Amino acid sequence: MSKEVDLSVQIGDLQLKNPVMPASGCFAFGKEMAEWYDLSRLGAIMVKATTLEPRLGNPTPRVAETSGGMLNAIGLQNPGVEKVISEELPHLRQYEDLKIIVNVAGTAIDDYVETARRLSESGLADALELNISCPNVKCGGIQFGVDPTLAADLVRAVKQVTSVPLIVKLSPNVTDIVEMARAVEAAGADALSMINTLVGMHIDLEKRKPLIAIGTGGLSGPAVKPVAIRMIYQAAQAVRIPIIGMGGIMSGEDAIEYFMAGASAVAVGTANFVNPFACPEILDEIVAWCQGHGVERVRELTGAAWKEGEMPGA
Amino acid sequence: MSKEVDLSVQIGDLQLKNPVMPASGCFAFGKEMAEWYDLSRLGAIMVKATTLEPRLGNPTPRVAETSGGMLNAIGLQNPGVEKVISEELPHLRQYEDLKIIVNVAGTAIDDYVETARRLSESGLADALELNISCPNVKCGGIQFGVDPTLAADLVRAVKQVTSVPLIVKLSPNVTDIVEMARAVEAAGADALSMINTLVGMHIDLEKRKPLIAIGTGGLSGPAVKPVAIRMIYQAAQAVRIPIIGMGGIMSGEDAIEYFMAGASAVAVGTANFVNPFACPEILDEIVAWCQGHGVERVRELTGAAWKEGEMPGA
Amino acid sequence: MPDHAAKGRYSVVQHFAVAENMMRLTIESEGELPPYLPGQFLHIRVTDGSDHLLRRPISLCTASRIHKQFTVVYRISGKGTKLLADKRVGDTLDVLGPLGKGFPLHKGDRNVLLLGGGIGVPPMVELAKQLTIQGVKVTTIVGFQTASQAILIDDLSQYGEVLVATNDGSLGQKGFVTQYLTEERLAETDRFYACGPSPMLAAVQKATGEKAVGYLSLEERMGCGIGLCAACVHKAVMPDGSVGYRKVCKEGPVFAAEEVVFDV
Amino acid sequence: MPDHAAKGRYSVVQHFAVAENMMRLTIESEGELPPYLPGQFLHIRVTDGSDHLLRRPISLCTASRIHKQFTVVYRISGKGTKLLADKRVGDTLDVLGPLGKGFPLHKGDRNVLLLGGGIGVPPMVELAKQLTIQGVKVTTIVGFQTASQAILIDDLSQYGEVLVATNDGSLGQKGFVTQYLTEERLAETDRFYACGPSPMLAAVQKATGEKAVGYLSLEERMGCGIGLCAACVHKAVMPDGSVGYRKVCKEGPVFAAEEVVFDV
Ligand SMILES: Cc1cc2nc3c(=O)[nH]c(=O)nc-3n(C[C@H](O)[C@H](O)[C@H](O)COP(=O)(O)OP(=O)(O)OC[C@H]3O[C@@H](n4cnc5c(N)ncnc54)[C@H](O)[C@@H]3O)c2cc1C
Ligand SMILES: Cc1cc2nc3c(=O)[nH]c(=O)nc-3n(C[C@H](O)[C@H](O)[C@H](O)COP(=O)(O)OP(=O)(O)OC[C@H]3O[C@@H](n4cnc5c(N)ncnc54)[C@H](O)[C@@H]3O)c2cc1C
Ligand SMILES: Cc1cc2nc3c(=O)[nH]c(=O)nc-3n(C[C@H](O)[C@H](O)[C@H](O)COP(=O)(O)O)c2cc1C
Ligand SMILES: Cc1cc2nc3c(=O)[nH]c(=O)nc-3n(C[C@H](O)[C@H](O)[C@H](O)COP(=O)(O)O)c2cc1C
Ligand code: FES
Ligand code: FES
Repeated sequence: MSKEVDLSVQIGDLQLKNPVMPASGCFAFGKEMAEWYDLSRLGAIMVKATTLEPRLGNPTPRVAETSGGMLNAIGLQNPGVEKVISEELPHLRQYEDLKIIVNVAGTAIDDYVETARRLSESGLADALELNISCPNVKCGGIQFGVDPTLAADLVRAVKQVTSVPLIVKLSPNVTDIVEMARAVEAAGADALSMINTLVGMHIDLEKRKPLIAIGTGGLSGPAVKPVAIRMIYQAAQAVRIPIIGMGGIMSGEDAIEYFMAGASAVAVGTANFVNPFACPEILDEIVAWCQGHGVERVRELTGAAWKEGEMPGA
Repeated sequence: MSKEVDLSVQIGDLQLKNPVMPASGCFAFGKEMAEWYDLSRLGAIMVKATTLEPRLGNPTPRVAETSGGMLNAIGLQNPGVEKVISEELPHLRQYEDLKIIVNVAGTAIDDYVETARRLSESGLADALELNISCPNVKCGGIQFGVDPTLAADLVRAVKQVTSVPLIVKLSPNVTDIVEMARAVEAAGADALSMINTLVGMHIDLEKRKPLIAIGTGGLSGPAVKPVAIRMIYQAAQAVRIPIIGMGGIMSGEDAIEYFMAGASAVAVGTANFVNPFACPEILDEIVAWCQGHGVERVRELTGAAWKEGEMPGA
Repeated sequence: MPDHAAKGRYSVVQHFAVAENMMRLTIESEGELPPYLPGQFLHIRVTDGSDHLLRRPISLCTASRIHKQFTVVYRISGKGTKLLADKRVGDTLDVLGPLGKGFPLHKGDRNVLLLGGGIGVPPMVELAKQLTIQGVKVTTIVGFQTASQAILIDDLSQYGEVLVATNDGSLGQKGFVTQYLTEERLAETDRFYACGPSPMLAAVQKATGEKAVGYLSLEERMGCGIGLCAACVHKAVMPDGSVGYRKVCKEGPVFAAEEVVFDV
Repeated sequence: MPDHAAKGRYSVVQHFAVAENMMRLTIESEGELPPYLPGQFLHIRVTDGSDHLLRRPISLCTASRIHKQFTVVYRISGKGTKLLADKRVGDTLDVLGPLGKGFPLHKGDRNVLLLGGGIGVPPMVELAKQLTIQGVKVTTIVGFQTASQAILIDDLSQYGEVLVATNDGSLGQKGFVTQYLTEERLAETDRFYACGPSPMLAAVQKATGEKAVGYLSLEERMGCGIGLCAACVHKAVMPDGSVGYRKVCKEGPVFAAEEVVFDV
C-alpha cells in the first residue's frame, strides 16, 4: 500500500487538516453541497461574501460562458451578517475539523469593520477573508483592491476589531501584485488569498449589448490559471505570510502547480459548478500525485518551482 | 445573391480595404504565410516586433499550452531595423492595397525613436505600431506600458520623428486601461491597438520549474478574449481615436464582438497557429454575418454594444 | 448521497431530429435510474474538456425506469447544444440530476391543464403520463412559432386532448396559448402546469389570476444548477412575504404561479 | 497553395497500441495525398474546440500514395496525445502538412546508416523504404529505454539489418545507439540520418565528427509549425556562418549534422 501523505497545512494560526477548500461564492454557505458529500472531507470552507446589510444582488443574466472559463456578476447577494451568523453558519459546526472562513465584503471602512467585528465575536468564523476585490458591484470594495494605501488602511482597521486570522483576498486587476501583497502584509494581514476574478465582458451579438446584465463580470475558470500562477509565484516570494491559491483549479495536478508556485493551500471555485465532487476528488488526486512522486508532506511542495535561493520574504 | 458588404475602415489616416489583419509576432514578416494564400486578401499586416539592433530572443522552450490559450516568450527575436527594411519589408509591397504596419520595440526612448525614424523614412511602413507592452523581455518596453507618464513621453518623442500614423499597443497588465488610453491619445497617438498578452506562467510539475525558459510568458488566445473585450469597451468610450482590437479572435463572430465593443478593425494572432487560413476565413465569416444581419457597412458595427448615449470621447 | 443528488455517465441510445433544429435524445444508465419527477431537469456536460465548462439544463421529457432511460428534447440554439447534437449512439454523456423541484402532483385533482410553449413543451410529456396514471384528465395546450417547430404533439395526444396554437397560424389556431384560457375552461380546471418563455408565463399568470391555481416552470441562465452560485435567480415572493431573488435551479424551476414576480 | 502547404481532414482508418503507451495511427485522405518526404511531420489538432489550441507535431512514419494514407507512431505523453489516443476509426482529424524539410536523399549513396532513438524511430521507416527503392543499402540502429518500448523493428527489418540497443539491456545490446558507431562502420557509411532525443543527437554528432556526414532531425516545442512564431528555434550555424536560432518547423526539423549547435 502507498504511504500516507501528511496533508496538514498551516495558514497563519489556522491549522488545516488538508489544503483543499471551496472558494467563496462557489459553495454558498455549504448547505446545498452537504447533500452531495460529507463536508468534513474539506480542510476548510470559504463561504459566500457577507455584508453588513442584506443584499439583493444584481439583475440577471448573472453568468456567461467563455472559452475555458465563465463570467459572473452575482453582486454579493447575501442575507446580511446577522442572518449569516444566526442561520447560515451554525450548521457548519457539525463537521469535524472543518474550518469556517467567512468572506467579508463592504463599501467603506465602517461597514467592513462592523461586519468583521460581529463575525469575529460570533465564534462561528475561524478566519475572515477580506474581499477587497469583488469586481461586480459599484462601490463593492474594488477601490480597496487596486490601491495599496486604501487596502492597508482597511486591513489595519479590520485587524483592530478581530481576533481571528485575517486573510486578504487580492484582485488580479492591478499593475503590480507584489506592491499590493506587501502593503497588506505590512498592515497586518495574516495570509493572502489570490486571485479573485479578472474583469471581463461578453457581448451578445443578437442583442448588441453585454450579455451580463450589469455589463462586466468576473472571469474565473481554467482560462485564468496562468495569470494566477504567475501572480502567486511573484507575490509568494515577496512576502512571508502564506497564500491560499485559486483560479481555475480543476484537478489535483492544478493544485500541485499552485503549491509549487508558492501557495500553501488551494481553493476551488468554478470547478464545483462543473463537478459537485470537485473538492474531494481534487484532494484524492493530490494524495495520489504525492504518493506517485514520493512526497510525504504536501507542505514541502510550497514554492518548489522557485529558483534556488529564492525564499519567501528574503 | 447577398448584398455586397462595405468592408473598408479607417484607422486615423490609414484607409484599409478590410478590417482584418494578422497581429504582430504571429505572422513573422509575411513570407511564410505567402506560401499559403495571397496576402492581398488582408487589409493590413502587422509584422514582427522590430528593434534597432538584431535580437537573438529568449532560450527555449518559448511556448506552452494553457486552457483556451497559450503562453509565449519569444523575446523579440528579429534581425534589427536595417535588415528588416532591406530584406523583410520590400516583398510585401507586391500585394495590392496591403498596408504594412511595423511593430516597433525598444528598451529606452532613444532606440525606439531611432527605429521608428528609420522605418518612417524607409517608405516601407504605412503605419507604426508602438509596442510598449511586450512582457517577455527585461527592459523590453513594458515599463512604458504600465506607466501613463512614461508612455506619453515615448509617444511624443516618436511622433516627432515619424510621418506615418502611430498606433500605440496597450498592455492589459494595468489597473486602469482608460488612464493609459487617454494618456497616449493626449500625447498624439493616432490609434490604439489592444490588447497585448497578459503575463502568465505554467509550471512543469516533473521539472518543478516554470515550463517557459525565462519563467513567465504572455497569455494569448480565446482565454483572454473577455478581458480584451472589456478593456476595449471601456477605452473606446473614453478616447476619440480608433482601436484595432485583438485577443483570442478565432472566428468572424469573435471579430463582430470586437467591433461591437468599439474596435474599428481587428488583428488575429494565435488563430494563425491553429489554422493558417484563419485571417481570410474570418474575413469571409464577417461578410456572411453582415449579410445575414443586414449590415451594409462593417464600420457601422463599431460601438454597437455601447449603451445609448455613450459616444466615443463624449 | 441523498435521493435527489446524482451524477452519472449515460450512453446515448437514440438521437435524432424531430423538427427544425430540434433533437430528441435518449440516454441510458448502466445502473438503476435515480429518482425523478416531471419538471425536473438534467444538467448535461457537452464536452469533457474545459472548452465549454458549464452544463446545459434540459428538462426531462420522459423516463423509463425499466429501460433505465431518460429522454429529452432540445433545440440547437448555441455552441453547446450544437456540440451535443454531434453525439452519436454509443457516445457517453456526463449528466447531473434530475435536479430541482418538479411539478407537484395533487391527490384529488380531476381535470388539469398543461401549457407548454416552444422548448417548454417537453416536460409536459412525463407530467401528462404521470397524471394519466393517477387517473387525472389531462388537456394540453401547446404553442409554437410555426408548424415546422412543432414537437411532441403525438406523444402528448396519448394522454388526452391537445390544443395547438402557432404565432403564424400554420398549425392549430393562430395566436398564443393563452387564447385557450377561456373563463369556462378555467372554471372546470383544478390546476394548471405551465412551462415556456417568460412572456408566455407572465401571460398565463395574468390570464389565470384568481381563477385557477397552478405552477410555472421558469428558465434562467445557470452556473451550477445545484444552488451554489446564485446565478439563476428569479424574482419571487419569499417565504417571509417580501419580494426577493429565488434560485431557479434549487428552489425551482417549478414555482407556485402566484409566487412568481415578473418585471413588466 | 504551393506543394508543401496543405491542410486537410483525414479519416482514422487504423489506430492501435504497438507498445507501452505507443500508438500507431493510420489516416486516410479523401483526395490525393499532398507531397511528402521522409522526416517531415504532420501537425495534428487533437480537439476541434479551443481547449487544446496547439497542434501536435508527429513525424511521418510511412505513407501510401495509392491508399491515400499516412501512418504515424506516437507516444502518449501528455494531455493532447491522450486525447488523440481516444480517436476511433471513422473519426476525422484536422491535419496540416506534411511540413518542414525532410531528409534529403543523395544520388550515388550506397551505404547509409539510420539512427533512431525512442520516438525518433518512426521517421526512419519511410526513409528506409525510399532509400531501398533507390537501391541504397540501409542499416538501421535503434535505441529504446527498455524492451517494452521497442517499436517498428519488424517494419524496419524489411529494408535491411536492424541493430538494437536498450538502456537496460532487455533487448539487443545494453547501452546507447552510439555504441554501434565503430570506426569501421562509419568508414563504410556514405551518410547517416538520425532522429531522437537531444542527448542522443549530440552524442551522434560527436561520434561521427569528421568521420561521416549526415543529418540530424531536431525536436522543439512548437507554436505554429509553419514558421510564423519563432517558438521552435534551435541553435545552429546560420547561412552567414554565425551561430543563431533557426526554426525547426520550417528550416528543419532536419539539419545537416555539422550545422547543429548543442548547448552542453
Ligand atoms: C430549467 C431549464 C430547463 C430547460 N429545458 C429545456 C428543454 O427541455 N429543451 C430545450 O431545448 N431547452 C431547454 N432549456 C434551455 C436550454 O438550457 C438552453 O437552450 C441551452 O442551455 C442553450 O445552450 P447552448 O449551448 O445552445 O447556448 P450557448 O449560448 O452556447 O450557451 C452559453 C451558456 O448560456 C446558457 N444559456 C444559453 N441560452 C440559455 C437559455 N435560453 N436558458 C438557460 N440557459 C441558457 C447555457 O446553458 C450556457 O451556460 C432549459 C433551461 C432551463 C433553465
Ligand atoms: C518535428 C517533431 C516530430 C515529432 N515526431 C514525433 C513522433 O513521430 N512520435 C512521437 O511520439 N512524438 C513525436 N514528437 C514529439 C511530440 O510532438 C510530443 O510528444 C507531443 O507534442 C506531446 O504532446 P502532448 O499533448 O502529449 O503533451 P502536452 O504536454 O499536453 O503538450 C503541450 C504542448 O507542448 C508540446 N510538447 C510537449 N512535449 C513535447 C515534445 N517532447 N516535443 C515537442 N513538443 C512538445 C505539445 O506539442 C503541445 O504544444 C515530435 C516532435 C517534433 C517537434
Ligand atoms: C459565481 C461566483 C461567485 C463568486 N463570489 C465571490 C464572493 O462572494 N467573494 C469572493 O471573494 N470571491 C467570489 N468569487 C471568486 C472566487 O472565490 C474565486 O476567487 C474565483 O472564482 C477564481 O477561482 P475559480 O477559477 O476556481 O473559480 C466568485 C466566483 C464565482 C465564479
Ligand atoms: C508567439 C507570439 C509572438 C508575439 N509577438 C509580438 C510582438 O512581437 N509584438 C507585439 O506587439 N505583440 C506580439 N504578440 C502579441 C500579439 O500580437 C497579440 O497582441 C496577442 O497575441 C493577442 O492576440 P491573440 O489572442 O489573437 O493571439 C505575440 C503573440 C504571440 C502569441
Ligand atoms: S445555477 Fe447556481 S445557484 Fe442556481
Ligand atoms: S513553430 Fe512557429 S516558427 Fe516554428
